Amino acid sequence: MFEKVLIANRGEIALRVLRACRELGIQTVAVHSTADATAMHVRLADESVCIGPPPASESYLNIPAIVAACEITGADAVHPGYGFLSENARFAQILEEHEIAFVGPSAEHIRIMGDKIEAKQTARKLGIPVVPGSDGGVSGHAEARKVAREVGYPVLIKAAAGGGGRGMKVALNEDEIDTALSTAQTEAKAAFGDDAVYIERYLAKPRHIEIQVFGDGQGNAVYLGERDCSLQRRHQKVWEEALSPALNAAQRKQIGETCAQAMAELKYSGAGTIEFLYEDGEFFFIEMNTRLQVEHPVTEAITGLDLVQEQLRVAAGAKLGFTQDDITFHGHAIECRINAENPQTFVPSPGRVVGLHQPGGLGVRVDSGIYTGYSIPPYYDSLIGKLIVHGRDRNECLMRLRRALGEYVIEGIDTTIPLFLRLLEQPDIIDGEYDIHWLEKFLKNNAAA
Amino acid sequence: MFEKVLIANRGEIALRVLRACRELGIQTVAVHSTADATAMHVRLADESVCIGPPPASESYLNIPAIVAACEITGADAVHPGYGFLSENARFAQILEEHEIAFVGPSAEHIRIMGDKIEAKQTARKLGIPVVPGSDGGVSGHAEARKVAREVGYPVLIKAAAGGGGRGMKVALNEDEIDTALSTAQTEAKAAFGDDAVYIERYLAKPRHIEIQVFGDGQGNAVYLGERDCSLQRRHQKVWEEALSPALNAAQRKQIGETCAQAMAELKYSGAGTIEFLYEDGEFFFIEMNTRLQVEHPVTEAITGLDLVQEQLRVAAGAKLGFTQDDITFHGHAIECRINAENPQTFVPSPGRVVGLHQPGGLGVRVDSGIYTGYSIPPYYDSLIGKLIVHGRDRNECLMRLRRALGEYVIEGIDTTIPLFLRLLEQPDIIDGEYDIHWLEKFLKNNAAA
Amino acid sequence: MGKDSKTFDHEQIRILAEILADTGLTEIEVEQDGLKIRVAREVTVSYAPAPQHIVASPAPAAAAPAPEAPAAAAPAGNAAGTVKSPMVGTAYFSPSPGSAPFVQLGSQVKAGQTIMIIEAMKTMNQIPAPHAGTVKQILVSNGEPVEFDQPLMIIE
Amino acid sequence: MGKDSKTFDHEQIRILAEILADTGLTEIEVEQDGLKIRVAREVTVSYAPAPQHIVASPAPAAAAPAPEAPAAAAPAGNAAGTVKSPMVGTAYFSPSPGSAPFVQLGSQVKAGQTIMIIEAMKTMNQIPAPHAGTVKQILVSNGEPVEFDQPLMIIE
Repeated sequence: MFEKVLIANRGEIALRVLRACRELGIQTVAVHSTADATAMHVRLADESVCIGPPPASESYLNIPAIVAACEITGADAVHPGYGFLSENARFAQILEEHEIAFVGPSAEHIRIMGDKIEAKQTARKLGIPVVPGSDGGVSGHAEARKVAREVGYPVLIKAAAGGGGRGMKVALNEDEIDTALSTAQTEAKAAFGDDAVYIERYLAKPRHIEIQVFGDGQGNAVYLGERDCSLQRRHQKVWEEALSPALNAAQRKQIGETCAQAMAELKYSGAGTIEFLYEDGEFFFIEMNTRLQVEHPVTEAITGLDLVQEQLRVAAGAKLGFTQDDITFHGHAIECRINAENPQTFVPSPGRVVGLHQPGGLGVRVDSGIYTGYSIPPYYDSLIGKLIVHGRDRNECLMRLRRALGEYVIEGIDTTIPLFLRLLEQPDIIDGEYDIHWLEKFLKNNAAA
Repeated sequence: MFEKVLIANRGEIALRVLRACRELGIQTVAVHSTADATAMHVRLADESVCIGPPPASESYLNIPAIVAACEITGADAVHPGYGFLSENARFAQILEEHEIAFVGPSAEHIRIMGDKIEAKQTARKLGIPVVPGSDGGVSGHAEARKVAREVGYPVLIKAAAGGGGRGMKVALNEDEIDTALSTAQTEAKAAFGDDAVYIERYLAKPRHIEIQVFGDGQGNAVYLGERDCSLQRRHQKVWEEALSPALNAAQRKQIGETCAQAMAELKYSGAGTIEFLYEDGEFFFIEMNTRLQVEHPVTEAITGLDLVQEQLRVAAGAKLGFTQDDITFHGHAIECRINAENPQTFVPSPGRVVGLHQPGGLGVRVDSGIYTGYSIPPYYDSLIGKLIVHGRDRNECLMRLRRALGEYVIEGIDTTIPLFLRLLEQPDIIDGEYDIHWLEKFLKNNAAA
Repeated sequence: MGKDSKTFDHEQIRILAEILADTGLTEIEVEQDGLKIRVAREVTVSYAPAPQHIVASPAPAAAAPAPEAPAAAAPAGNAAGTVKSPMVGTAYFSPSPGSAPFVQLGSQVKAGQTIMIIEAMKTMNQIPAPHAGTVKQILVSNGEPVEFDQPLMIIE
Repeated sequence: MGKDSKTFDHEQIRILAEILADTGLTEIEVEQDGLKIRVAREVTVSYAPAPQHIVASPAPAAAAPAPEAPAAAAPAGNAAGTVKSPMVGTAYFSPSPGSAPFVQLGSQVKAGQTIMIIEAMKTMNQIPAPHAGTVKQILVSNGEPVEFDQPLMIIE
């Protein structure tokens, strides 16, 4: 096992990784920008190194600084968390060259899955169901029309290098295809410096369901059930649950085994998530995230596994310590992302936390790096904590979630806690009847309230 | 199910009960002394009623005030927590007469188990192994000598009405029996107003192992595994774990089935704990607690059950929702009792909590009613919180416990947190090799440190 | 001020700090004969988890608003002539429905005279006036549930 | 102030600070005979979870004490002539082991002149003097790991 792990991230996920290391007896190095000198994980780490000024490009994305921090501390592995350098193939490559372990898959797997077109081709090759669409990039208007006709309207035009909803356009019929193509190309160029786009079937009311997979890079891989992350605002997940209220056991087993088999064949190493749109019983591959997800705790709650510990074990060369038969799903779990944002307008609300009381008791987990007196810096995303609640069934989980949210006190800043309390009053949420558009519609309809 | 439950307790257990009620959609009434007006559970309850001044005898033990509080709020059930009126047969009786449900067993079962001698006779009748000893009270010196010879030295002389170590004397041989008897009788008289004592085998290095049982009063009963509570100071439990490091599966099954069968035969209703001393593979009944225990969360952690919810369901007339076959034990759990006490001298440390940060993350549960700015009143016991940690095995649990204790910050008062960090460094604790005398010896040997 | 440290009364500051803690104040400023002392404390009390998200029940028995009552009625509660409830129960102004009340606003009462009844566990408990005087204020309604220590009446 | 500022009784301030700590106050202000002293403390900072129970590693690379360094070296760090590290790495005083150092205490330097090397990722990065002046203080040791923004030297 590793002696000392450098945590190349910040916020709640840095603390999450630190906890796993500590529980495995591994020393920790926290790297941080000048804005994060007082962060919880920095205070708790065995060592810390300031790597740059507040802008992430000069600190958390600064590869030379992070490698230098490994050198001066003697860290033998880096855990990248999520975001930042977690899916940067070059970073994984450089660490390898410096003989520092990267807690994640191989640079090659990161690269393949980081390219939307190659990812889709690979998925199809591995037997993972993909959404019907162009096999590769589409550039001309004539080609776009031809592909769209084959795929069937409505279609979606997406930037090949994209993410976060930028460079995405829907064409409901052939009249709209020319404008949609041009707009998508222009946006893609502006946002990613690359106007390559592709076309696929547009799904009207899909759910976002993702399969957690785990491999050891030695040909063993398992699936750890799915997460339903359909409740999104501007393509940002807000609420995640496991298992999905929409799937039955047979569907779960089928898509899960397909994904696990694919990962075994790929010799994938570590944690990964294969994201799907799900509509009318069919799964359509969106992308694969080659890292830990924000919402991994709901999977931990229903499986009893510690995914970060498993990541560290596998990265250190161990084989998977369990087989598919060892995995059973217990009860139901929901995660709410607590953001420092106005719950109505979603305007970020950085500032000092003057009062804090986090919920406790049976079935309640809080992952958060904030503390009384902590100032949330304005430079990074607004996620300040995650409330994860587990119950024996979905109903108990919902009741417990309401109870826990009612105990949560964060003073001095706005948070999204009131939004979740409102969601818990909605029959659709209680019944698990929602798709990826539900939340946007709800917010639009209730904007005045 | 009940509409409104009155919580006749204070502190963390009142909050525990409130959480269970809320998760079942039951309204709550908090009753409190004037010293507890700002307690967390009072703030969170749907209604609250001040029932008396700080002394427990005039508030939390004040039966007329609590019944009157039920009357003015219309509560249809009372949860007594632990301590206070939880094992008061008269209270259960009075509630019954007022047609208010008591969340606990029948008054008759409370009464039987509240009398040490009758409890032991009942246990023996039900097939539960008891420590060899006098069948009833012993009064004369001649009788004491005769009984002690039959039982075999060393023997323990205990007050029939006793508890908490008062009225207990050991006689190692016949020379000591006369003095021991007289002293025990005098102490028993002084402490409990009753000089009745009995004699039993004295065990040199036993463990305290207790079986959690649960019945529905309709002839169904299960056992929920054991808890090892051997780490005690002055007969007060300090650290509890489930399952016990000392038992194997066969022993667990045997004693568990014996207890469950006894409870089914007794038609026992609700949660109960049968406490044993365990030495060299043998169990010896000590007493039965006819209520929820402080340490119930470790059982919840390994079984996935919510014991307070189950208490409420059964008290409302439901049958047990599970059979013995539905119960499986997952992983290992440890509870540390966080007391407001100096960790070296154990002098109580009431006062204001000026800073508070409770640990979080995977496998960590905190049950505590304190908050930043809360003043711990000097009138009640010093338990201010419980840290419960769960892991896939005992080693993971110990590592996680150390991690969580290291994150715990309580400022303004002394707590026993440093004691637990010291315990985690002891090879005997790491190996699970301790008996009921271990902690006292450790504290004596390390007093100077 | 000079260098004489005795001119600085440290004991006074500590006493003020104690008062601050006892009373829950956040600031005390005292000025006398050219000496001015100010002590302050940051309000940690406001960090307490107010049940902001919990919808209180519609108080069928009027007990729900009670937690706030002591605060709201604080001036009355602290007044010299306040009579507080010695028990939990339901307050009644007259011995039986329809009969005349024991006392009314403005009544002259003698010490020991029954001023109210509190019913608890089907028992009628007579509440005596702790001192003689005039009924200045009645702080509860007939038939209202009362808590321990809740101000009932002011007799001055 | 009226009085000679040298009569300023620092001991009084220390005593007030002690009272502040003992009592948990956040502010004390005393005014007497034209002298006014105010001491204050931010309380919320102390609520931060100090890693009190975590045994820090023995700092093999000297990086562990770093979090405190900025605070301890604050006066130096804030001084006008402070040169701070633009990167993470290992500081070296001379171009190669055994050769003469770029600068020494008391050296006169020109703006742009190399004063140190920081090695990061096997690359030697020359650190130029940001301004001309005299080397008044060297705040790191040869071969010491340095963080971003860590004060290296004072040139005035």
